[in-house]
Amino acid sequence: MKTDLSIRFGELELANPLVAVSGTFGYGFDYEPIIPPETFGAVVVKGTSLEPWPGNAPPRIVETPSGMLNAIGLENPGVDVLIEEYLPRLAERDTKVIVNVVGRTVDGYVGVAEKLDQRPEVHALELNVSCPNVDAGGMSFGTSPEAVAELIGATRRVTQKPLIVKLTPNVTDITVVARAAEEAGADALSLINTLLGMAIDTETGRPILANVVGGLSGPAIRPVALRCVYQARAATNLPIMGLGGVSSAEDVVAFIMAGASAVGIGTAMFADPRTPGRIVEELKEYRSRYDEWPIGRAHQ
Amino acid sequence: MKTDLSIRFGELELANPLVAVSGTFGYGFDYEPIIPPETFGAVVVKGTSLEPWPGNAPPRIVETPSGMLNAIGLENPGVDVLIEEYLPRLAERDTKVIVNVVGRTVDGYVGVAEKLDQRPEVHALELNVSCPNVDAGGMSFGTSPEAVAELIGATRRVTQKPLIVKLTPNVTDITVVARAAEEAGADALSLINTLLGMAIDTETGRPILANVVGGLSGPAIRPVALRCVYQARAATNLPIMGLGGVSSAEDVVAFIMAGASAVGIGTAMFADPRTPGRIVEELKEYRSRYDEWPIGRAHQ
Amino acid sequence: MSSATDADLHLFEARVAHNAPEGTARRLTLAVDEPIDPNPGQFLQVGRSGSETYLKRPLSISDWDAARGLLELLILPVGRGTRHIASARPGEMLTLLGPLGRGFPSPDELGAAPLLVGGGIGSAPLVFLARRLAASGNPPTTFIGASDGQRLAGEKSLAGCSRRLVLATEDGSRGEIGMVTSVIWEHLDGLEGITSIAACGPAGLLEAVKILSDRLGVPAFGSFEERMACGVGACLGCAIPMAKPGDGKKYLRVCADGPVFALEEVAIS
Amino acid sequence: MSSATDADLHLFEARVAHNAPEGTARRLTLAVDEPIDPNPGQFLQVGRSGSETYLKRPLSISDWDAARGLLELLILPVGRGTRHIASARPGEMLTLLGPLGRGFPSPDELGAAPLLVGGGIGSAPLVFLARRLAASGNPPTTFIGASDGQRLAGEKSLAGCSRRLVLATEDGSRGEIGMVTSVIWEHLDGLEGITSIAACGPAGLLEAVKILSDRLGVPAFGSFEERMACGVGACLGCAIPMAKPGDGKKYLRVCADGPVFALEEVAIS
Ligand SMILES: Cc1cc2nc3c(=O)[nH]c(=O)nc-3n(C[C@H](O)[C@H](O)[C@H](O)COP(=O)(O)OP(=O)(O)OC[C@H]3O[C@@H](n4cnc5c(N)ncnc54)[C@H](O)[C@@H]3O)c2cc1C
Ligand SMILES: Cc1cc2nc3c(=O)[nH]c(=O)nc-3n(C[C@H](O)[C@H](O)[C@H](O)COP(=O)(O)OP(=O)(O)OC[C@H]3O[C@@H](n4cnc5c(N)ncnc54)[C@H](O)[C@@H]3O)c2cc1C
Ligand SMILES: Cc1cc2nc3c(=O)[nH]c(=O)nc-3n(C[C@H](O)[C@H](O)[C@H](O)COP(=O)(O)O)c2cc1C
Ligand SMILES: Cc1cc2nc3c(=O)[nH]c(=O)nc-3n(C[C@H](O)[C@H](O)[C@H](O)COP(=O)(O)O)c2cc1C
Ligand code: FES
Ligand code: FES
Repeated sequence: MKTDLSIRFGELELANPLVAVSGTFGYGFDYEPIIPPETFGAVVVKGTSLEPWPGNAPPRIVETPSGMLNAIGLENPGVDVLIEEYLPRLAERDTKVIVNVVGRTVDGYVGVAEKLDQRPEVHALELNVSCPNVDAGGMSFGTSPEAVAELIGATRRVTQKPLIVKLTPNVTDITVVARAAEEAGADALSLINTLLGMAIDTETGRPILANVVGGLSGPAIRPVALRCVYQARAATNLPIMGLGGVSSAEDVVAFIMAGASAVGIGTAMFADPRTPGRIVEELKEYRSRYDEWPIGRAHQ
Repeated sequence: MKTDLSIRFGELELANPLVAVSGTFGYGFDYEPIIPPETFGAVVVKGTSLEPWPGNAPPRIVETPSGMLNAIGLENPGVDVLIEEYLPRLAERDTKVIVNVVGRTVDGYVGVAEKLDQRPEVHALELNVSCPNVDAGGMSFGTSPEAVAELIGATRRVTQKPLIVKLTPNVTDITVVARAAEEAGADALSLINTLLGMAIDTETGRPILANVVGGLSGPAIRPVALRCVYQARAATNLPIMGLGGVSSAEDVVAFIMAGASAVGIGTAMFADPRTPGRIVEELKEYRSRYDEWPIGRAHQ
Repeated sequence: MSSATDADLHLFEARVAHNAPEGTARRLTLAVDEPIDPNPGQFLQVGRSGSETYLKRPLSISDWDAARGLLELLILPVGRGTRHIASARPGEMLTLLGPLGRGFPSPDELGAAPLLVGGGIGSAPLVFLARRLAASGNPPTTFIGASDGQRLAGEKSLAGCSRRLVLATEDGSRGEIGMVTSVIWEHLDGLEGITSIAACGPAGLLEAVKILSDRLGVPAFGSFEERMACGVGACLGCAIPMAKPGDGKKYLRVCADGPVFALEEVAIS
Repeated sequence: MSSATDADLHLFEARVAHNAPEGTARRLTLAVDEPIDPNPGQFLQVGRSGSETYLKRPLSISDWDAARGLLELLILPVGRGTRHIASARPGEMLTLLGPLGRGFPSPDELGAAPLLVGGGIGSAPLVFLARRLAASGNPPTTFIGASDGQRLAGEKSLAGCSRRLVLATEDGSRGEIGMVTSVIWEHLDGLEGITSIAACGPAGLLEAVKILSDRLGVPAFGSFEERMACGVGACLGCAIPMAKPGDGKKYLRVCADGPVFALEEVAIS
């Protein structure tokens, strides 16, 4: 019985296709021992900026049907603390480490990339050009193909690490941005970040999130995420990390069939922390059905 | 106790804010006697074209977490059948009638509008520039501010009926299209049509929908819909019909607070046909809390 | 386009009186207080609370005892919805919308010697039909088949109200060996004089039945399935291709124009 | 940033042994087989299947009988999640993640004469704390209040393990009349010598307790609430403003850095 779940995601050889997505798994250890970091083929740590960012005022989250809104605002202690406190510990564990990089300016991203370029603990950088919860940077980059291209070019100059670009679904045509990323030299795409949404407290008449709007994640957005992966696969040759609402091994396989060669999971861990372990277990049965992972099979 | 639920939606005086949305309530009678058409302040009939359209091949629908995908492809018998068979019957009932208009070209929309202009049974037209399930027309109009403006201008020339423009959330910035609609002379906005999504059958490796992609509706998309209404309210002065995942009186009030003066319901009727009746009943309690409907209160 | 008269549509709760296995399927008996008057071939949109599924699921009315208000569902648990409904406990309430759609032609129309053909869980609606036919004085000749004996559905009830019941399993574990549609051909002699065919099962079965009906020169009717949302004709989600499209119209609605169609009306895929 | 040691975190199912009303709240007793070792002030993320809610809900461990493995939750049904969990039937299994967060300081740290102040359902975690304090030989002085008698929580258990229990209701339907924080001031004489305050309740109560603790010159700790997703510190969803932000850091996590904070640590809003 074939139970080798390994899969090639661009330059990275992952032990299995499942990836803990940025912002939902901290720095890898909060769920121990229920979800040890080596459960995953790779762990993407929280969005990291050059300086510490305080994040948004509470309330930061709201539950929604089959999902949730978040407006964390990329709270993080900055890249230096990441390097000193979190990376060494994660490097001891048997998984690939990807750092989600954020900035308010191109220089902000470049600064983080520069500091991480020499860190052997880091296997790839994920440029987050898609966070809907910060005023500058984030999504304002990700909706403009030119800005995405410029950012990739500038970051490429300071690092040899694989550059994964995480795109926002909040655009008219995701293939335009995906192609711009490919042409600018990105090594892979990560699809999707959250959908822009909001919630209102009818008692007070006010938006629930202090930030007014937030990012929608969880199973609710899975059909949108799957469509974005499918479209991006058809439009580019870049390897794709598919994510958005993944909650089962079947979802993982669906994303692979849409064109992903790594599949992220986030919000579903909150609903049930047993999910990642269960998925990896169940993926073995799926894997045994195919000679190789059926990447992009839905396009045939 | 105030139980007058009436609300002004642009030029229309609705008996209550709840509207049956296009494509989910047929021509008003399929759910009788459980949901009689007069349950609603207005009924929007299925997207109607100049000639009959056959619609897409099956499968046309897939259930998703807290929602569904549809790719009906705007099957409809054409405006002449609408006028002869369906409008007379609906006109006998105590509700406002809105016709959702579709076309593959500007002329297609204009032709329908022209034929309906003299029909007293029709209280308003809803220009559907946002259907993701047809090759030409539909969403390809709705993602371009210029195309939306042109379409409104051309339709305005042939009809005095109030023109509601139904926008797609599948754009980078909905306020750009909303403002273009306002400047071009639209009387109201309808927000939102479905989100573009897809589903894959992991047994066959194929997209489930024959059309490959479809439109996501239901509670899953409610946070996105609410955000679009809130943004459009801030960007324009047009009256807004808010819709997307509405399933409770509380949802209706949330949309009103975001800026809507009419609130549509569709998919939730499929899940439970008692929902519209229950909402109208429960709205009475909400209504009694306010001197007037708290339209746009979340912006204060 | 609307099929049934308005007053036919009910939305009601019914108590699960029994839930028993029937091979790999479950037979649910519901105690119905609502004044419904279903026809064989009609179905219900069924919901059970606490479900992870969002929409209701279409299930045929497998049997109906009007006098006692007992309604039977025969459910094959294949996915999340059917699994959840099939595990409803006695005493629990299910939410039902229906009766829905156009059922089989009346006993009069099916004539003096109707033939019923069911495959797998497709036999479910045939039980109700056979009971009506028997009550009208013309019990049917019935063939049901499945991959194996565990998947034969409705056998006991069908035996009670058929002139003759032939079983067929592909693995030979019950009845004759082979596909039910092949087995029928071996019984062709005994089928002389049949007046109509009513069938329910997978596409392959319906196709074979169509060929048989052409050969026998009798009208044939089948119950079809498609994914559904509303179940009442409003959403156009359950399209089935027409055999002869025309006038810009290519599809019928399984829920409202069917689920039973004359086999020549629709394209069997 | 991680608080508890890894091995502390458990994900387990527990059977509902009892579910009884306690005023407007419900008291659920769970039979726990898992080898957990919770501290007062810690909480659980609780899930009940068949829920329309997507995330689990944070609930304090209201009481814990380590010997018998009985855990108590005191739940005020305020929304969909708490209503669903509060209506779990005896025999049913709930899914629990925990024990979570940092609880109250140890009995040693709280000193010889601790004062407990609870408001409404906020009294829930104080029961477990009072029991531990009593077991350590220093039963607390306890004040609990609510808008009315039906909303007083944990009274009986608190009476059993407090040196003294004072009740206050705003409508005077039980105990003294007035807000519990006002009633305390009238008892100030009796509070001489107290060594610490542990409180749980709405923001207004915690603010008043902070003023009281300043006046008495004793350390004060409060259990805080915020909407939660993960409950373990991973998502940063449950931010609470720090009293003295610095170094680019403005917020703490209620789930992992709390839910119990020294009242001077955080901005009470
Ligand atoms: C008019 C009608 C009458 C029916 N009567 C019965 C009956 O008496 N007993 C019975 O066991 N089943 C019956 N079915 C089939 C039953 O509705 C489906 O098996 C069920 O909807 C699948 O739902 P699920 O959640 O279990 O599976 P899902 O997880 O939704 O899907 C599992 C599989 O079922 C298929 N499927 C999904 N929805 C439908 C659908 N509406 N119709 C057919 N296939 C579908 C999918 O392609 C998938 O392969 C009937 C269907 C129709 C349309
Ligand atoms: C550490 C901690 C311990 C708690 N202990 C208890 C306890 O022992 N007993 C008890 O009855 N309740 C307790 N709560 C509060 C309880 O978690 C909330 O009442 C519950 O999450 C609300 O969920 P719901 O689905 O019922 O309401 P919803 O429908 O989600 O919301 C109803 C109302 O509750 C508020 N709310 C939503 N989520 C939270 C949250 N996480 N915390 C506070 N308010 C919220 C909303 O603002 C809303 O006004 C605790 C909360 C925390 C953070
Ligand atoms: C609480 C929370 C925090 C997040 N933080 C980040 C982040 O720092 N950087 C980022 O690129 N995406 C972030 N995301 C988005 C997720 O990485 C992911 O794109 C999204 O949640 C969809 O996946 P899911 O549905 O599996 O959660 C966050 C999501 C959540 C729910
Ligand atoms: C089955 C189905 C058919 C639809 N047909 C139309 C249509 O003809 N014209 C249109 O503008 N929108 C159509 N829509 C979109 C709905 O009108 C509505 O915008 C969307 O479903 C979101 O609302 P809901 O979540 O309440 O269903 C359709 C939606 C569904 C589910
Ligand atoms: S299921 Fe809606 S028309 Fe058939
Ligand atoms: S709830 Fe996730 S960090 Fe506290």
